[in-house]
Parts: sequence; structure tokens; C-alpha cells
Amino acid sequence: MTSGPVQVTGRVLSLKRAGAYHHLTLVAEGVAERTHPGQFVALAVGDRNSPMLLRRAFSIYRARPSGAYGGSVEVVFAVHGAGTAWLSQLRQHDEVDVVGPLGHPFALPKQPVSCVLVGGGYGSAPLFGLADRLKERGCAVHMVLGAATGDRLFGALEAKRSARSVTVTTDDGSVGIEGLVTDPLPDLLGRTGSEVIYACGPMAMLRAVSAVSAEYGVWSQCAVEESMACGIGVCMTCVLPVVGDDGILRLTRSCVEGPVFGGDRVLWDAVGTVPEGTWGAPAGAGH
Amino acid sequence: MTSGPVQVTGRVLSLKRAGAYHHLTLVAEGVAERTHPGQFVALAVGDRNSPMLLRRAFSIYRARPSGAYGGSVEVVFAVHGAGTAWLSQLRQHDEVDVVGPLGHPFALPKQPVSCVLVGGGYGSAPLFGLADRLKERGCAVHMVLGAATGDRLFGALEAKRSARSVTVTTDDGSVGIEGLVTDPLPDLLGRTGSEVIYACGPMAMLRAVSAVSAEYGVWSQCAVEESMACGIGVCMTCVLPVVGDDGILRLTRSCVEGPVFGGDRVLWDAVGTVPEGTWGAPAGAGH
Amino acid sequence: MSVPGPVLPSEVDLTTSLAGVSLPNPVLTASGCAAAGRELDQFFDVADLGAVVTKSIMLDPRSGRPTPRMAETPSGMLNSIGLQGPGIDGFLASDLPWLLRRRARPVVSIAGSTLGEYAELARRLGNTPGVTAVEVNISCPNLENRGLVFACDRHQAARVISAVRRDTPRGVPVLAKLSPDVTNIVDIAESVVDAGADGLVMINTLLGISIDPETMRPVLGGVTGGLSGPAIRPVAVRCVWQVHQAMPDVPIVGVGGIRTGADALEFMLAGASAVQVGTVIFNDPSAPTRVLEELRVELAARSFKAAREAVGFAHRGDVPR
Amino acid sequence: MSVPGPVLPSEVDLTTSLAGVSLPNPVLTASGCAAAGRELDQFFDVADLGAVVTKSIMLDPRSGRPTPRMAETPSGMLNSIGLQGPGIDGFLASDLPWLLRRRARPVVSIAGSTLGEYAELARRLGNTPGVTAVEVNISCPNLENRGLVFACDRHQAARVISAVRRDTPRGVPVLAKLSPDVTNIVDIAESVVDAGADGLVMINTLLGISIDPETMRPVLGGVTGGLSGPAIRPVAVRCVWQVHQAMPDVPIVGVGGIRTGADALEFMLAGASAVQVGTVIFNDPSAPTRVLEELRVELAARSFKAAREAVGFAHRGDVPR
Ligand SMILES: Cc1cc2nc3c(=O)[nH]c(=O)nc-3n(C[C@H](O)[C@H](O)[C@H](O)COP(=O)(O)OP(=O)(O)OC[C@H]3O[C@@H](n4cnc5c(N)ncnc54)[C@H](O)[C@@H]3O)c2cc1C
Ligand SMILES: Cc1cc2nc3c(=O)[nH]c(=O)nc-3n(C[C@H](O)[C@H](O)[C@H](O)COP(=O)(O)OP(=O)(O)OC[C@H]3O[C@@H](n4cnc5c(N)ncnc54)[C@H](O)[C@@H]3O)c2cc1C
Ligand SMILES: Cc1cc2nc3c(=O)[nH]c(=O)nc-3n(C[C@H](O)[C@H](O)[C@H](O)COP(=O)(O)O)c2cc1C
Ligand SMILES: Cc1cc2nc3c(=O)[nH]c(=O)nc-3n(C[C@H](O)[C@H](O)[C@H](O)COP(=O)(O)O)c2cc1C
Ligand code: FES
Ligand code: FES
Repeated sequence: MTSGPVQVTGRVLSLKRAGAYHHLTLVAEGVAERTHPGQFVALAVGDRNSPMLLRRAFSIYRARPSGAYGGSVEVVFAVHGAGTAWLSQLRQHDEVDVVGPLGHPFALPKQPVSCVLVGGGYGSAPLFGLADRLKERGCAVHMVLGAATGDRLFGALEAKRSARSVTVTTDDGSVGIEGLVTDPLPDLLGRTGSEVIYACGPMAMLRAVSAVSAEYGVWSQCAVEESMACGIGVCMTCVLPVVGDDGILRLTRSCVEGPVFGGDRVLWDAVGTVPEGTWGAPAGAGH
Repeated sequence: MTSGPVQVTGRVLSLKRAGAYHHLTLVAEGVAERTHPGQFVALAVGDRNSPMLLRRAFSIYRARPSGAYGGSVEVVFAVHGAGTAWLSQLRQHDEVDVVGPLGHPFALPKQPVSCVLVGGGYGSAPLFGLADRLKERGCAVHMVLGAATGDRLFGALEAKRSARSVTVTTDDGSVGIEGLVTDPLPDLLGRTGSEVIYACGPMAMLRAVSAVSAEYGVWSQCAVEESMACGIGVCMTCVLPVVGDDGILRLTRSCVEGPVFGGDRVLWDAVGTVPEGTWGAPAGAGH
Repeated sequence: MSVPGPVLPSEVDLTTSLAGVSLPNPVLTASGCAAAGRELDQFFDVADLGAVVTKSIMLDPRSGRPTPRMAETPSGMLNSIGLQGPGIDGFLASDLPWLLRRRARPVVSIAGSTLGEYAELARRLGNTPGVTAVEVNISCPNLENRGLVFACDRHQAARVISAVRRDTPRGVPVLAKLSPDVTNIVDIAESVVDAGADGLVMINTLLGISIDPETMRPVLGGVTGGLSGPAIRPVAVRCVWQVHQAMPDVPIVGVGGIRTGADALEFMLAGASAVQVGTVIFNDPSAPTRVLEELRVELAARSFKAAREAVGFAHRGDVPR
Repeated sequence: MSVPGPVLPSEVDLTTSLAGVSLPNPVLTASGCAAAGRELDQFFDVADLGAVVTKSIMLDPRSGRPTPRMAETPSGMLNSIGLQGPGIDGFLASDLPWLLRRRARPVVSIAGSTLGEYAELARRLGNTPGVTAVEVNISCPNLENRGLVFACDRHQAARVISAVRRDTPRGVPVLAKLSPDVTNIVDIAESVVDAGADGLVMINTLLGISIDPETMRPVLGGVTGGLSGPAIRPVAVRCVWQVHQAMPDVPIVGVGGIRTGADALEFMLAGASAVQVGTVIFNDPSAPTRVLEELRVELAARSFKAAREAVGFAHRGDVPR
């Protein structure tokens, strides 16, 4: 498998509604063959004179190295601001400049252990490719998908095909169990004897998942979502406080050293600050 | 007929190629019923976040107060820069914000005199509506259409239906007579005994037309094309040196006091300067 | 702030006070982007705005600069009009009476080339009833001081303001309009406030140049021009923020790139009591009233019962992030 | 200029001279927008550029500011990174050798909080072979002078430049990077040139603020940030124009909002001998080489046989309009 990102002009193969989300399939040569689960693409929004200069990052949902129209990548997105609104107006054959795959993928266990995959909202998108890889290695895959409301669940049906067990939660109880996605975790970890949790979703969810994994002594891999200006490691906007292998706390680029980090490595409570002791922090700096 | 411009959300009914040009029909309520020949519309380009803030001005080619889809206006445009490139990519049903009709229309003769209508390139577009009005008043209409090359002629066929005589010139001689649109004028004025020339086209053409009308003692009405930021009279960008009815030379807004001016009123050679004697010119100012 | 709770847009109290004069709402036009209101009145009722700020008027009629006078730039434009206008006599004879007949509130912008011209303009306006406020455009070259722009020098700026203040009736606020093209905007602001400015308008355009790819010469007849539009909004908000931080009691009118009600709110949160819509009028002649209606909705969505409550809100440290 | 006539893009001589050092072409990266070149090398060969300007390096490792560190603005962005970096030792151990191995030409940008830090950085770099030029980022707060930005004071700016010049080997040009946030850019430019700057880089970002409509607080962790991108291009071109006009012999590197080859040409016509591509890299990681190829085409289309001929061309009065 070739590595490193490419920049290509993608073409819209399809754009469909999926609950509260949009499911976009782009023909984009060379991206899929390089993709590992947990990586993302950065899409330019607007035309060559676009007033929106910054690329938008989206987890890769599916990557097909070849197909009737050439290699394709799929993403699932929510309309949030002007950039995603523009994407939601794309029509078949429209062009979109794609850079990817980017970032550090999910690390896979060496042993065929049992794993729990936790997705919040569109955060479940990268978990399906991950599930396939884990199953190839003989791992048992259990999924927990949660969202605020039923229409913001993504992939609950597909999860049934993908995973040995599926638990669904919604904040409003409209679908599945009422509550947070972390609520069923302790029980599920116990029942399945899982040794790893993979998670993708909002920061607050990742922090909670990391807390649960710490408490239950399991390993966790969390894909974070920080504001990114470049996505390729040159701008330093996307940092968060992470403890490195050398034990040193640094403001670490989530686009190249993440988006996947060990849950125990991230100082979740200190995100948005420069915690005391950070490498290079001004003496006495707090926040 | 109601007067004053309106601002409405137009919808693309059709966009077709016409030689080197694009012919755009917009359903735009309330514009057509107010339109007089020689007026123009100002179209916003791009979406609500467009980096192109300034409207683009286009002469109204046809205005139909009602039709199967409601009132419509038609314009003919050349792709010049980013704004017209955006317009050329519009698809049916797309929205375009329209302000119009704007500006001072062609003045019509009180008597049923013979008239020569001169159009350069897409400048012939507003002449067809004018021809209809003139014929309603019993005027004989003769048209002279010119362009650099054959594909930049607009409406030569339609002119045959509209006018008593049609003369076509191209700089390269690919269609009609080789030469400038002003070349056949002296002969035509003599043959037809015309008392008025109406003209729309590039500044250099209008200057030449004005010179011919001065020489032959006929009245001329020229529709100018100056860079316009607002099109409605509030910004003062679109001025050119014009002598008023009071004999005073002023830098005059071409969007509201034009785009149609008597050819003898415009100081064609001084466009782009502040000529000595202009009202409010700094003492001793030349250029 | 108001007790959080649902507020209907129609319930929001939009009245604002501009250095002592009360206005029905905080949305104004920007000088030079609305002429004297007449043309915009075709698109909305100019009396619906907080006030109409007129194109800067000089003592004598002015032809302005040669064309081209504009260049479009990314999310902005350059202009070099050169203050074309009828002079104060023409203005008082025609534009001001029209605004008053329409029951609009006129804020008259004045500009001069010498200290004496500003003073004379103030005297002429001082004798004229119906002027809601005087806005002093000091981004003009001072012909008595090597053509240096008044607004770029704290002393020159202050001299103009104190001359205008002296000859303007007590009840009519004098607003100083500042240029962002300075090293220290707070310094200039303090200086004009000390000289008697009742409020500040920020910002005028930034100095820019655009070169024509075809002629390979500057596009503008005047070579340099003023940059305006959404492109400059972050600079304008920064100026308002800094000055409000330094002088929280001085009324500020925010201007620079306002396109939506959310943009207007941004200026108010940074410290502006009122805002002006400028360049975006060229894009959308209905923008001033559209912005006003959008602002109303934005305020209600944040449970502000009154526009006044939003002024400077972003400075309050106790707001949870 | 060259005799007008058809010139093929491939025939255009792109070599340029940067204050005595010759470069294969005039397109560089902008400091802080290309890290130290490694990441961009995935998209194009960094040795194809005129030079790679590194992120400003400080004496010690720096964590930088808290997040959020960016806000998108119309045709631009605000950033408040706070010069996060490994410090000079880390840079010399890893980044510089990598650039030299790749046969790229490194222009090392340095930044300090005190005069002494700048001098020390210059000494450390002076002992290191392979540095094409030193770019001095003086848009930093001076901790010894109430945090006032060096670049905003002619004397402080000059002191930094003369300290750096003193400790930099003769053959290595020292380029002063100026801030546009000053009343008189020509004044600052003259001051740093007198102090020994071999060339000027213009412009750094403009100070801006953006307020988050949801939290109603400034978006950036650092409150203020630097505005960059096409939005500021007219201001950058104006600075280049003014300084070239005042000092036609001083080499200028133009930077600020370059998106296309036509934009790069605009800077050269205004007086820049070389240009830098910054923020637009975030939009298009291939932008530096794309701009270079587009520039070649633009030059050929105007019958320039050499990029050098375009430098300052817009100032020549004899060009017909
Ligand atoms: C690694 C990664 C993976 C992501 N995967 C997905 C996904 O699969 N599906 C999905 O819907 N969204 C995903 N996001 C979030 C997505 O990037 C934002 O929703 C999107 O950028 C918002 O753009 P906008 O123009 O609509 O919003 P605006 O608010 O207008 O954007 C303004 C700027 O802020 C940035 N921004 C705003 N919100 C976010 C955010 N939540 N995260 C990062 N940057 C943001 C934008 O990139 C842009 O630069 C991901 C983000 C990251 C960093
Ligand atoms: C009264 C009037 C009637 C016009 N009628 C027509 C018409 O019927 N068909 C047609 O094709 N064109 C017409 N034009 C010209 C048309 O407005 C320009 O071609 C168009 O604005 C170019 O926009 P752009 O974005 O493609 O070019 P850009 O060069 O990117 O435009 C940049 C800015 O310059 C202005 N500008 C550029 N060229 C012109 C120009 N020639 N005249 C005025 N402003 C210009 C634009 O409006 C814009 O603000 C008319 C202009 C005026 C003033
Ligand atoms: C075409 C034009 C003309 C202007 N004329 C004036 C003027 O006469 N007096 C003045 O104080 N400001 C003038 N300005 C500046 C605006 O009032 C405003 O301060 C600036 O454009 C920033 O706001 P905006 O981005 O909303 O336009 C003018 C701006 C433009 C675009
Ligand atoms: C994210 C970011 C980081 C930057 N870091 C630096 C820096 O470290 N040193 C410096 O001199 N300029 C820095 N700049 C300024 C750029 O080098 C450049 O001067 C400015 O952004 C204008 O150019 P642009 O519009 O092409 O980006 C930075 C700009 C951005 C956007
Ligand atoms: S997004 Fe630019 S370094 Fe991570
Ligand atoms: S285009 Fe604005 S006044 Fe004519």
C-alpha cells in the first residue's frame, strides 16, 4: 500500500441524504489505495476564488481503490456552516479538490482480541472500515452508536451487519437506550471482555470514553476533531495537549500526529489551554 | 408604466449560447413592466458569501411583462472575468438577485423620423426593444451592426426582421463589410435622411459615432459602459465628463443620469480625466 | 445580561443612544455608500434606519478624482472617489431638506483640507436645524501640513475635532471617524476624545493599491484607494475592541465590512453602540434594513431583550467559553 | 522592457537576485505557512522553489498560544499561533539539515522577545553553513519595552536589524520583515535599511479580531490574531509600491494574499523582486509551484523575457494606459 497523501481533483459520483447527514461519494484517484481506517480527507470548498480559504476535514467513511468509475472515497457530513452548506449543494460530476488520506490511522491490535467501537453522531463513519480490518485479524467487534436524536445516528443498520453486537443510544431516547453513548460501556466491556475501545465523536464524548477505559484498564484509541486550517501539518492551528512516548507533554498537531491518539495520552481537561509543564510553555503560564 | 427600479430574486429560465455570447433569460417579477429601451439590470454574482461584492451591469435585451412563468428579462453577455464566468455556469432554476430597470433610457423622437441604430458587439442587444418603440411611433429604423469578428455579432438575423435595412461590418471582414461600424454611416445617413443615431457599444465606437453625427448635423443618443460599483447612483464610481442642460461640465453618474447621453454632451476625449473647467475641479487641475 | 429565556424578535428593544441622542435602532448607512439617502429610498424607507450618514461634504463643490475610481478585490473593493460632491451650500439647499421631509435622521459627514474649512463647515451646520449628529471625516490630506492625513496624527486630529466641537451646538454630538492606518488607534482615539469628540466612528477604509493586469499600471486613476468590504471586518472589529477596552464609556459606531445581522452583532459585542453598513449596499441595496431585521433575530436568539445589552458583551470575562 | 513579441513560457528567464544571492526563481513560501518544508515535499519538490522560508524560530522551544488558533474570515483568516516551535537547537539539528539534503534553499526566519535573543539567534545561524538568507520577523512584542511590537517603532526595529546584521556573515543577506500596522511604512523601511537590512519582506499579517457568534467571546485563544490571505492583498501591494517608490534600489520580497501567478505578477510590477505564498497553501498545498508555473505564463503573455524586467514596471510613467 502506497503511503502519504495526494492532491487530486475529485468528482461527485453521488450525494445522498442519510438522516440528518449527507453522504458524499467522490471519485478521487489514488486516495483510496492509501487509506487506513481513521484517516481523513481535506476538501476545498467553493471555486477558485472562494472566500473560504480553509479546507474542511472529514473522516473517510469508505474507500474503494477501484470501481466502475475509478477509485472513490466516501464521507458523511453534517451541515454546520458555509463550507458544509456549499458541499451539500454539490451535484453529480461537480469537481471538488481533495487532499488525502491524511493523519495517523487507528492502531490495530496484534492479537485477535475483542474490541468495542464507539461512535457519536457522524463519528461512527470511520468505524466501519475499522471493523472490517479488525475482523480480518480475527477480532470480535462490538459497536456502540449514539447521538442526540435518532436522525443523527449514522450507520445503525450497517452496524448490524458489521459487528457482533450493536448498542444504540440517543440523548432523547427516540431510538435505542436513552442516555449517553458511554452509559452502556462498563457493562459491555465486562460482558465481552474487550481489551480495546476505539472512539470517534465530539470531544466531550472522547473524554468520557477515555475516563471509562482508564477506569476499566482497557486501551483506547480516540479520533479527535480540532479546528484545522491546513490538515497537512504546516500551520500549527490544530494542536492539543498530548503526552508523547517520551513522557513529554506537548501541544501536538492533531492533523499529522492525530487525529487518532491513545485516550490516555490526551489531557482532555486541558484542551484549549497551555497546561503547566507543556514543552516550551512560558514560565508560570496557566491558561 | 410603473417607474423606479425593484430588487427581486430572479430565476434562470434559460441560458443559451449565441455566437461568442451567452443569452440569459431570467424570470424577475416587476422588472419588465418598468423597462424602457436603453435601461439595464445589475446582477449580483455568486452566493451570499460571494467574494465579488459588486453587481454586474447588463443592458436589457428583451423585457416581457408576462409570460408562462411570469415577467422576464433577457440579457446578452460576453464572458470577461470572474463574474461573467459565474453567470455563464448558471443552470435552470438557479437564483440570481436582480436590480432593475436602472438608468435613463433612450429618448424617443416626437416626430416619425428616420433613425439609424448602431450596435457594436453585444451592444446591439438593447437596440431591438428600441426599434420596436420607434416603429410604434412610425419611425423608419435602419440598423448597423458591427463586431471584431463574425461570432461577436449579435442579432444580425433578428435585425433583418426588425429594421428596414441592415448593414453588417466586421473588423476582419469575415461577415458583412470589412471595417468599422462607423464606416457605412455617412452613406446611410444620406440615403435614409435619418435625423437621429442611436448607439450602444465600446467607448471608442461611441466617440466615433458622436463625431459622425456632429459632422452630419444629426442628433445622437449613446449608451455608455463605465465601471459601476453600485448601479443605483450612490457610489460615484461611474462618472464621465458630460455637459449638462445648463451648459456646465460635470463628472456625471452614468448609472442614473446615463447610461444614455446625447453624444454631443459627452467629452469623449476627456473620459478618464478631470478636464479643466469641470464643476468643482481643483484649480489648475489638468488630468 | 438579561435573564436567559425565549425572546421574540419583535420584542427586542432596538433603541440606542448615540452620544446622548436617542435613535430608534442601531443600524446606519456608512458615509459615501448611500449618497444622501434619496436613491436608497427606492428600495426601503430611509426613515426606518437609525440614521442616514451622508457622503462627506466639503465647503466647495468638488469634482473628485479621475476614473477609474474602483477596483474589485477579494471580498472587498478599492475606491478613489476624491469626495465628489455639491459643497455645503448645495447640500443644505437640497439634500438635507429632503432627508428631513422624509423624516429620516441625518448624520452629516464633513471633510476639509484645512482646519479652517472644518471650522467653517461646523459653523454652517451649526446654524441649520435638524442635524442629528456631525460625523467628522478626518481621513483627508491636510493641505497645510504636507498633505499628511489628519487622522494619522494625534495632534492634527485633535485640532480638527476641537474646532468642530466649538462651533457645533451643544445638543448635536460630534463623532470623529478614525482611520485604521495608524500604529496605535487607541492613542488617536484618546486624543480626539480629549479634544471633545462625543463619540467615535471606526473604521474608515485601509489604504490599498490594485494593479491592472492588462495595462500593468495601477487600476485607480488616483493610484491608491481605500479598501472596504467584508475583507476588512476583522481589522474594524479589532479597532472597536481595543478602543472600547481602553475607554468603555465612549460611544462607538462600528463600520467595516458588515454584511449580515450577525456581523452587526459582532461589532456590538466588541463595543459598538451602533453600526454602519457601507460597501455591502452596492451588493444589496436593501442591506441596511435587511441587516436591521437580521440583527433583531440574532439578538432574540441570544435572549437579549434590548440591543443595548449586547454592547461590549464580549469583553465580560465572566461569560463561559 | 523587452522588445514586444511572442515569448514562450518555457523561454522566460525566472532567475532572480535576492539582495545579492541568486535564486532560480522568485517564488518562495511565507514564514509560518510551510513549516520547514517537509510536509509540502509530499506535494511538490521543495527544491523547485526559489527558496523555502521557515517558520520563525526562537531561541528556546515554544509551546505557542492556547487554541482556538484560527478563524476563517472573508477571503482570509486570523491566526494566533504564538510562534510554536522547537527552538534554534532543534531547528539546527533536524529541519535545516533536511532542507539542505533536499537541496532546497533555506531562508531562516528568526524571532525574539528581546534584542539579545535576536543577536544570539544571528550568532548561532552565522556559524551554520547553508543558510541562504536570514529573514527577521520583527512583528513580535518587545518584552523589554512594554510589549510594544519591534516592527511598529522605527528605533526598535532598527536596533534589531543592526544587531542581526552584525552577527550574520557578509554573504548572507538579512531581510527585515515589516508589519503593515504602522502609520508610515516607508519610515520604518528607511530606518531598517539604514540599520543594515539588505532587503525587505512585506507584509506580515494585520491585527484583527473575530468574535464567535455562539460563545459571544473572541474566537481566538489569544484574543487578537493576524489577518492574512487574499483579503489583505491590496494593502500588501500598496506597501510594496510605496517603499519601492521611495527606495527603488532596495530589494523587496512581496507577500500577502498571493493566490495565482497573476497575483504574484502584481507584486512584481509594484516593485517586488521575489514573492512568498502563504495562507493560500492551506487552501492548495501545491500553490507555490502552481503560482510559479502561472507566473511564467503571465510573464510570457506580456512579452517579458525575464522575470527581472517586470520588477517595478508599474511605476514607469511612460507605459501607455
Ligand atoms: C479530523 C476531522 C474529521 C472530521 N470528520 C467529520 C465528518 O466525518 N463529518 C462531519 O460532518 N464533520 C467532520 N469534521 C468536522 C468538519 O470538519 C466541520 O464540520 C467543518 O469543517 C465545518 O465547516 P463549515 O464551513 O460548515 O463550518 P464553519 O463554522 O463555517 O467553518 C469555519 C472554519 O472552522 C472550521 N471548523 C468548524 N467546525 C469544525 C469542527 N467541528 N472541526 C474542525 N474544524 C471545524 C472549518 O474547517 C473552517 O475552517 C471533522 C473534523 C476533523 C478535524
Ligand atoms: C450600463 C452597462 C451595460 C452593460 N451591458 C452589457 C451587456 O449587455 N453585455 C455584456 O456582456 N456586458 C455588458 N456590460 C459590461 C459588463 O458589465 C462587464 O462585462 C462585466 O461587469 C464584467 O464582469 P466580470 O466579473 O466578468 O469582469 P471583471 O473584470 O472580473 O469585473 C471586475 C469589476 O469591473 C467591472 N467591469 C469590468 N468590465 C466592465 C465593463 N466593460 N463595463 C463596466 N464594468 C466593468 C465589473 O462590473 C466588476 O465590478 C455593461 C456595462 C454597463 C455599465
Ligand atoms: C465608494 C466609497 C465612498 C466612501 N466615501 C466616504 C466618505 O465620503 N466619507 C467617509 O467618511 N467615508 C467614506 N467611505 C468609507 C465608508 O464610510 C466606510 O468607513 C468604509 O467603507 C468601511 O465600511 P464598509 O466596509 O462597510 O464599506 C467610502 C467608502 C466607499 C466604498
Ligand atoms: C498560520 C500562520 C502562521 C504564520 N507564522 C509566521 C511566522 O512564524 N513568522 C512570520 O514572519 N510570519 C508568519 N506568518 C505571516 C506570513 O508569513 C505572511 O506574512 C502573511 O500571512 C501574509 O501572507 P499570506 O496572505 O500569503 O498568508 C504566518 C501566517 C499564518 C497564516
Ligand atoms: S491543521 Fe495545520 S498543522 Fe494541523
Ligand atoms: S455606479 Fe454607483 S453611482 Fe453610478
